[in-house]
Amino acid sequence: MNPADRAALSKEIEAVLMVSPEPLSKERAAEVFGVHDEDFKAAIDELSSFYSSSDRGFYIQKVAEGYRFASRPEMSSVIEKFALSQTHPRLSSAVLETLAIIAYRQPISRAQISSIRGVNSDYVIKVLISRGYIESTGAEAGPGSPRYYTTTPAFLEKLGIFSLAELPKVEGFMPLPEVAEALEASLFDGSY
Amino acid sequence: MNPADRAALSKEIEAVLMVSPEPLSKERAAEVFGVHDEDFKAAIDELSSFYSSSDRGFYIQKVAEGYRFASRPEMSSVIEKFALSQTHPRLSSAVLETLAIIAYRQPISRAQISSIRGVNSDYVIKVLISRGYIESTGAEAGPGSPRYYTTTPAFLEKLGIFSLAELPKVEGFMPLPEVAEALEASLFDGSY
Amino acid sequence: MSFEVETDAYKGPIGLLLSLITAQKVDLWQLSVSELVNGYLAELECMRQLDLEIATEFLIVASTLIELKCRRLFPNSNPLEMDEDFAFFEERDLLIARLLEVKTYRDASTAFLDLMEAASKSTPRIGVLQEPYASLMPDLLAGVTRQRLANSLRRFVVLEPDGSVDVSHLPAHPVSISQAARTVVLRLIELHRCTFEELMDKADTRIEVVVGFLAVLELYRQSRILIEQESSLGKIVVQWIPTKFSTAELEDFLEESGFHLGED
Repeated sequence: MNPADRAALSKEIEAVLMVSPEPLSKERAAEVFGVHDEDFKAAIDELSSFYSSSDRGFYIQKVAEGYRFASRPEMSSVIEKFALSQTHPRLSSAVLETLAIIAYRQPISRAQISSIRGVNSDYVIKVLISRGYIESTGAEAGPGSPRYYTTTPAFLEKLGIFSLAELPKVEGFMPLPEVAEALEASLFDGSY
Repeated sequence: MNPADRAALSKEIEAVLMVSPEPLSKERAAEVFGVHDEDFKAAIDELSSFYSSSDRGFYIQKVAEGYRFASRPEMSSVIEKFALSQTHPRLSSAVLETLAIIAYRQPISRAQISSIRGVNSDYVIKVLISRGYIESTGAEAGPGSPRYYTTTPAFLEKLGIFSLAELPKVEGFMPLPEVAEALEASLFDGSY
Repeated sequence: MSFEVETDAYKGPIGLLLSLITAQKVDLWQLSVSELVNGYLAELECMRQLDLEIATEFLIVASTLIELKCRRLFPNSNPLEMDEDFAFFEERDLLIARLLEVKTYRDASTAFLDLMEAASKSTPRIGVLQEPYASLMPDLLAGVTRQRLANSLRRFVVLEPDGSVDVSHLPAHPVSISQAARTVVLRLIELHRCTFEELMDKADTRIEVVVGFLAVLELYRQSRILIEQESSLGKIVVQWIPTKFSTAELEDFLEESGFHLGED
């Protein structure tokens, strides 16, 4: 691989690492960048050592599933302060919305949630699972079949209710995910 | 702030931007880093221009609610390949037109919107609300008093602008006097 | 694709209609709304499913047309007190302002599309707090009540449409304004001067009276009749302005006077 291609690949890898919610595996990389494993490996090693040697607040971390950007270990005290700080307006409204959709429409899949909210909801779902308010249920029929989410007893407890029947009635109806998708497809031009 | 402190602050900012699930506002920055607004502003401006001038796959983006890392526009094709499901659905012309009316005339009531468009706009308004581009504001004075709609920071973000002042001037779209005259002539000549 | 309009006055995609009107290529008053609707319904039958984009576009144009025509038929709410020319100018300015406004926002929205297109090219990082930091995050549901949960769902909820359409206001037998005008003119030629009640003594239903009233207003606007009313809510006296009409001329007059809203 010539130096210009290598540089272009590095930029692409950086961009993808920046927006990826999960570590980037080398299988996924081969698919996305259309390069051989060894080229990807060479590029990411070079990038990693660049970030390790430059004095930045983050680096490329290698975990079991692949590579990701992470804050540097010596930044832990400021990350802690950040985690503890009380203002998360955007995240908390996203959490509330997602939880409401799951509570009223359970069981519901990840894709259906995202389709109703109109934005990718993976991270929010992760947060809700980690807090124990929702869980994924049902034996999956097979690889690739969607997971369904339901609320947990901890959720009921949080709201101080005994059963889902105590949730306030919401006037009107939430379109079934399939209907929402169909509506959306016709309200929005172009395809996904 | 001395150069060493400034460098340390920049590293902290980078680390936090890397882990933050939402844009970093200057209020939150003041809380987390314990620095004055102007010091944060100076540091983030310096970081922004560093990333803009270096040939990386990402940059620091300023949105209405604060700062965040984002992939560079020229990386869009690889990001699309990476996240096939992430391509943004295009809004239909009815939805867009309503959004334009609200953007330029806010705060505006449902009835005013419908009266400008000449058709009932309830469902379109609903779509815009559920996408988070508009919200209804103001405590209602009482039952029956109209709700008013305004655009949200998510709307600014969708357009890639920082404030409403950056919207293209609506005067630029007003039909030329000749068009008005032609319209007048076609509507009112002859048939009387 | 877009819905094709085919009427005597105009053929083409409906989206072009308003812009054509503004470019003075189509005479609004020559366009028949009912023709437009029939064409649309025929088109719908050919489509396998309802395309919301086309439907909205159609509704905007059709309702604008209907409103414009209604306004023209329905004189200002206070026609007797207001100088007629003045009332006319006001109505005209309103219509023009309204059409230009819609056009302005429609054009502005295309600029939004370009901005969105440019903005969508860059994707934000949604950072993820890993352990041990993640569990430090304050509980985002602190203080959340059932009611707040329900409120946040409302954003995504569609109000239940009322399944039935109230048609009680529709007449069992359509009455057209041109028919009513014909009746009024024939009766006035006979009586010369009478009250509105006398004019309507053959009307059985409220809708016939309403349409008769519209016809009277239209005839007044065309300076065919005089109207007097001593006090508000008082008796309306209608008087024919004598002209020498042959029956054929009368037919022509009724034909030409633009009473084609009711049925064509």
